[in-house]
Amino acid sequence: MSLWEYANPTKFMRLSGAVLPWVSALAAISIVSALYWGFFLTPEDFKQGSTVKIIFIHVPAAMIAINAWFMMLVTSLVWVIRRHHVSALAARASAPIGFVMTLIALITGAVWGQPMWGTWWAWDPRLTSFLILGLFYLGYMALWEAVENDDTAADLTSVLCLVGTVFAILSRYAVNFWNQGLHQGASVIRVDGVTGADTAEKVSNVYFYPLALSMLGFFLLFVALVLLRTRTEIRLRRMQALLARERVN
Amino acid sequence: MISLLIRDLRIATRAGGGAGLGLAFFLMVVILVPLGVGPETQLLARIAPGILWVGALLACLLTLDRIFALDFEDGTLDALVCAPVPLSGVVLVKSIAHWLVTGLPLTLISPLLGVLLNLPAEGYLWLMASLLPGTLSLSVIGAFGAALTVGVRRGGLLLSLLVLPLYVPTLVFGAECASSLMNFKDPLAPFIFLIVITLGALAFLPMAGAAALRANLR
Amino acid sequence: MISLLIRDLRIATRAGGGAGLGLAFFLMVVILVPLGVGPETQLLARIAPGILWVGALLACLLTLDRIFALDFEDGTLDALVCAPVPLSGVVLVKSIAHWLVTGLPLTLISPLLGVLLNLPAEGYLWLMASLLPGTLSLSVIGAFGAALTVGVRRGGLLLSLLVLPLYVPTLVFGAECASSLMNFKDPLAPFIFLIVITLGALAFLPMAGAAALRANLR
Amino acid sequence: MPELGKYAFEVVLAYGASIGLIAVLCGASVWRAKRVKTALRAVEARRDKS
Amino acid sequence: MSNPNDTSNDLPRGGLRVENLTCTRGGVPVLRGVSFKLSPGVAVLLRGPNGVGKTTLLRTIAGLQPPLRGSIEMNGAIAWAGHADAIKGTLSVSENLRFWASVHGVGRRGISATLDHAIESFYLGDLTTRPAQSLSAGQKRRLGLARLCVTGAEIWALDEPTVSLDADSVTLFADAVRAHCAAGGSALIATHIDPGIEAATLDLQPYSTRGDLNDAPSGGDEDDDETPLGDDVFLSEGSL
Amino acid sequence: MSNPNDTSNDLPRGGLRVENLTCTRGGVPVLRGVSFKLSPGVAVLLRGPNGVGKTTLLRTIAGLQPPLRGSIEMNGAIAWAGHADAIKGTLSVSENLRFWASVHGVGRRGISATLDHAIESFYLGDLTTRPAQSLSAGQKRRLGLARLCVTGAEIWALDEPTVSLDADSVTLFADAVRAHCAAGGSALIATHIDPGIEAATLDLQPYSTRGDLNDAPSGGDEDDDETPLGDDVFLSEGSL
Ligand code: HEM
Ligand SMILES: Nc1ncnc2c1ncn2[C@@H]1O[C@H](COP(=O)(O)OP(=O)(O)OP(=O)(O)O)[C@@H](O)[C@H]1O
Ligand SMILES: Nc1ncnc2c1ncn2[C@@H]1O[C@H](COP(=O)(O)OP(=O)(O)OP(=O)(O)O)[C@@H](O)[C@H]1O
Ligand SMILES: [Mg+2]
Ligand SMILES: [Mg+2]
Repeated sequence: MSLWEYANPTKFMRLSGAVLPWVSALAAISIVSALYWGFFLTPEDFKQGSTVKIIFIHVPAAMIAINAWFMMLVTSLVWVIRRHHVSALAARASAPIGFVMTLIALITGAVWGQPMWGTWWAWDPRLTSFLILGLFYLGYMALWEAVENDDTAADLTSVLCLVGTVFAILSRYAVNFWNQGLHQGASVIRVDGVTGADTAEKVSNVYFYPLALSMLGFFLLFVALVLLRTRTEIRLRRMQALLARERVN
Repeated sequence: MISLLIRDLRIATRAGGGAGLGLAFFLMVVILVPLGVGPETQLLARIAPGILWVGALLACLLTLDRIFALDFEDGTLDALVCAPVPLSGVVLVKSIAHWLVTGLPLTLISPLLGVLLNLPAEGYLWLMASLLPGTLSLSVIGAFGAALTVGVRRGGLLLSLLVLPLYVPTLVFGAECASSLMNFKDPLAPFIFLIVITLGALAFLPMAGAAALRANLR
Repeated sequence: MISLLIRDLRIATRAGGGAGLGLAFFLMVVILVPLGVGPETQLLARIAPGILWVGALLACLLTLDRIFALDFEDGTLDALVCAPVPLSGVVLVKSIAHWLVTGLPLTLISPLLGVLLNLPAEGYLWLMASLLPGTLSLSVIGAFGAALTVGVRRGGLLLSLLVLPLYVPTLVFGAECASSLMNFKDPLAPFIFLIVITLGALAFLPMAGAAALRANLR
Repeated sequence: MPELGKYAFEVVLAYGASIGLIAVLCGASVWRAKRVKTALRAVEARRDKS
Repeated sequence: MSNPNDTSNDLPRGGLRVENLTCTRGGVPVLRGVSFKLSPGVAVLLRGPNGVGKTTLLRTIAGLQPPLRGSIEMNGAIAWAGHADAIKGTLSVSENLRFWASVHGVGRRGISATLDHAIESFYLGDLTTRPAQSLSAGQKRRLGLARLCVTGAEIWALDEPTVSLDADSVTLFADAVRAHCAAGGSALIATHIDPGIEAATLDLQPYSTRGDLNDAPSGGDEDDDETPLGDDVFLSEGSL
Repeated sequence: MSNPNDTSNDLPRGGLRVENLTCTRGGVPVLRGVSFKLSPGVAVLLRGPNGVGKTTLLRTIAGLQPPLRGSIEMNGAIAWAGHADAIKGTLSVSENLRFWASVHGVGRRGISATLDHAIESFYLGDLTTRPAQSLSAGQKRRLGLARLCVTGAEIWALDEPTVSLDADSVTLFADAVRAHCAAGGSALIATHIDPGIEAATLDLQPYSTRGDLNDAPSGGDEDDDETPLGDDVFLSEGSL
């Protein structure tokens, strides 16, 4: 049995229905425990004070925000090449999640930047390219909403996703180029120091384990949400198809 | 193909066709910014290349929806799809027509508007040099966006939303190139990137645009 | 009249209706300017109120052609002229609907975008205070311009040309008001002018717009 | 509540906003899933009857 | 309001009198000295070859453009339906009708009865919740005609109403016009085909000096002693 | 290019064969299992009540949308004329025609003869220099039909071509179709009225499983063993 059979909505619904409760439960457990650990049980950093605790949300959210786009890219390609509806719907389902994660990364970053850099926002290359990623998500979702025929919308958003990926990489590069040589003192203060070499191994591990758990939790949450939302999209399409047939007969 | 180009240019230059309106908009952004920001010469000179590039980008953006929407509404696009011409060629020709009507005149007039913003003399050459290929890539990228939104009624603003992030690399390299001499940097590197982006866009985006058009005509 | 307002809001919030797109455009102008001008915090803070006002103005401008053009194309305007409702009331209601969909959300989100441009803390209050009546007058003036250009196919850019000069007083007083605290000036005087302009526009422009619509329907 | 020092506001704000956003996302997803599910049930029941 | 001349006390309610009308299109006079009268309960078919000026005449009568010369008097409200249907694609069929009903002053209570009647007349029952953009050409046109029923106007000015309609729908349309006339309304209908209504015919001749209404008196010759208006100012005899 | 299946060697030039076609509109199948054949020199009228799917069928055949199931084979180029005329208002009548001729590959030398023929066929001689936006509804439609003559396509797919045309113009249109068929072309015409052409009729039934062409064999039942496409994927039995 080939992998593609899961592109059949019925099969997908059966499998995802079985998996979903477990994934959700695991996601809930790991996120709650990771954030509890991170918020209550980690010490303050000697340089950054308690703000270092933001890392347990900021980094996983940023990671998921990027990976959600990557998943959209893959599922869009599957739709373009093999025209499996579930694939297109999964892409549609993951966009809002990616967008919210981008938003979270931006907000936590901004809140973190206020004490660290003395400003809510700086035009640092990494922040800027994230902002642009957020715009890509917005445009992608707006296009899905605006086109009424679902197959057409799937085609268009897939093309947009492919072209958009190229341009997102280009703009990441461009933005790096653009802010080069400014050497804002602020952007030098990275927390790499915390997990990196110039602090003691011991301290690093204190932050590393809850961070890893949190990343796992966010990843599971992403999977659970994608499954749930894809199931909803499939049901919606089925309902539209049934209603249409009702009208016909 | 040539006849399509000629027709597009002819329509654009007829009454209500929109040639020159991009130009006028460009002019007005450049006038509005001093009104909003205040009249200090120093400040204006600093931001001049950036504002000129943003103005050019917006002027281009505003005229994009004309590329396909009119042809879609009156059935011309349907007929062109049935005609024995490659659709990606149609997209390419139409984006070039858009550039000839919008980007090119805008580039030619930019030194004049630089004066309004107190752009120092050494900035003019690279401003124009960056706008020339830059606006072409804006037109090509924009035509792709216009093809994506052609089925959406009055999709002008959705179009802006889709196209603006795609414009970021062009804008960054273009503005960087235009302002580099003023900042004592080398304008060549961003210029080369600009050329590469333009050529890449010319090579691949018409195909993507044709695919989008086909999907939209269903 | 109320039913017209409800219908307009409903259409705007349906798929492809364009609510929120003005907002998105505003956001993007604010992002583009630093990309063009460069990332220096100091410089950006200086020009922030001006850029925010220009961005609000452009976002408003871009959505103007939706006010009447769609209704003109599908014959709704013809039918409304024949209906027993005063045409100037129609113009007024439609401009208010435009403001509710564009200007109001834009005002509410402006502090957030102020953060992006490193606007100093003391600027926020008067920025919002000036945008609130300011965007309303932009909508009303814009509706008049849209009525003038409704017969022209894809007149979006011609519309911009006509309306921009009319926007100048609003922009000048609005930006003045928003930036006055930063420049240690009194924000009250320009604010009062802004209010006067808004009230005047509300009182007289709907009538002028109705006359323009009638002429265009010939 | 742990001792958060002078950055208490920032840390709590970051956690609060993020958890709030995630809650909204999950809530909206679940709510929409429920609604669509019941709606589909109704349509399927109608089909099965006829 | 849109028809400055609609307070004429010698006309019965639903009546329309056009006298010696000259209409222009794009500055060019296309019809000269058209005169006819429309009584309540009467439908008149406007006929004539392509380009003779039917659309122009109807728009003038509906008050959408001013006449170059001549007078239009009517007693009652006029409803106009042109090639465009005044329908919003993103609203559903019933939302569209409800909007037009409330614009034409149908109150809260009367509205559902009015809508039901219109929907029934044009057999739109199955489509009420569909967004209008998903209708076929003929279905959309039926919706556009149903709009007329909710306006409550006495005089209907219709430009090629049967375009895209199949035979059954044309019958529905004819029934609606008949019901409208029976209720004391009147209708002026430009068409190229026979909609199957018992109606007088107003034949417009190309560039005619007057229309010939085959069973109504068409009075008045073109009189040139009025002040010239519009582009006629530039058409005086002799050389300049 | 737009019709992937147009290389079938058993069809004569100008022939069209549609087999077991299922078309969708807005994701909804509106026609099932339509089969018919069009030979060179033959015109077929497509009939059926409003909303049955005539427009959808023609767009599918013209290659503007993919069929859900079934095959379309043709030998020759196809020209499509829908409700919109593909005419630019700011260009003059002859500029419009010249553009379409050159897009369809009519060379420098052939072009003026082609244009003259089209202009004459639809009696546009007086209007050649007029901008198309100043034409009346019927005149514009004549121009839209004249466009067909300059494409040189063998197969015409026309959606309600006689809308807005007066009786004389309908005759012009019928003559043009007859000339096209006499020259070995074929035509498929959706219409609600009788255009006066000697033609077979393809009657589409509402939601029929197949169309009945009254004088051509219509073969093939719906076969469900193909891969489901479109929204059919979501129509499995049971509940999700
Ligand atoms: C709005 C502001 C910010 C945004 C949009 C942002 C965005 C990002 C992104 C995209 C990543 C990469 C994640 C990955 O590659 O997996 C990241 C990582 C990280 N950010 Fe931020 N960030 C912001 C502000 C900050 C601030 C103010 C700090 C601390 C002073 C910070 C500290 C970190 C750390 C420690 C990492 C992970 C380690 C690394 O990849 O180097 N961020 N952020
Ligand atoms: N802008 C213009 N300039 C000059 N002539 C014009 C202009 N617009 C329209 N005309 C002409 O005015 C005449 C009347 O047009 P009108 O649309 O009223 O005709 P109609 O009787 O409705 O025809 P149809 O049956 O084709 O709809 C036509 O001959 C048309 O060519
Ligand atoms: N987006 C959509 N969703 C659902 N149904 C649709 C959609 N668009 C069209 N339809 C339906 O598809 C059917 C076929 O429409 P089509 O335009 O092909 O009909 P037609 O035979 O051309 O009718 P007419 O004679 O009125 O032009 C109609 O019943 C229409 O209501
Ligand atoms: Mg007409
Ligand atoms: Mg049709």
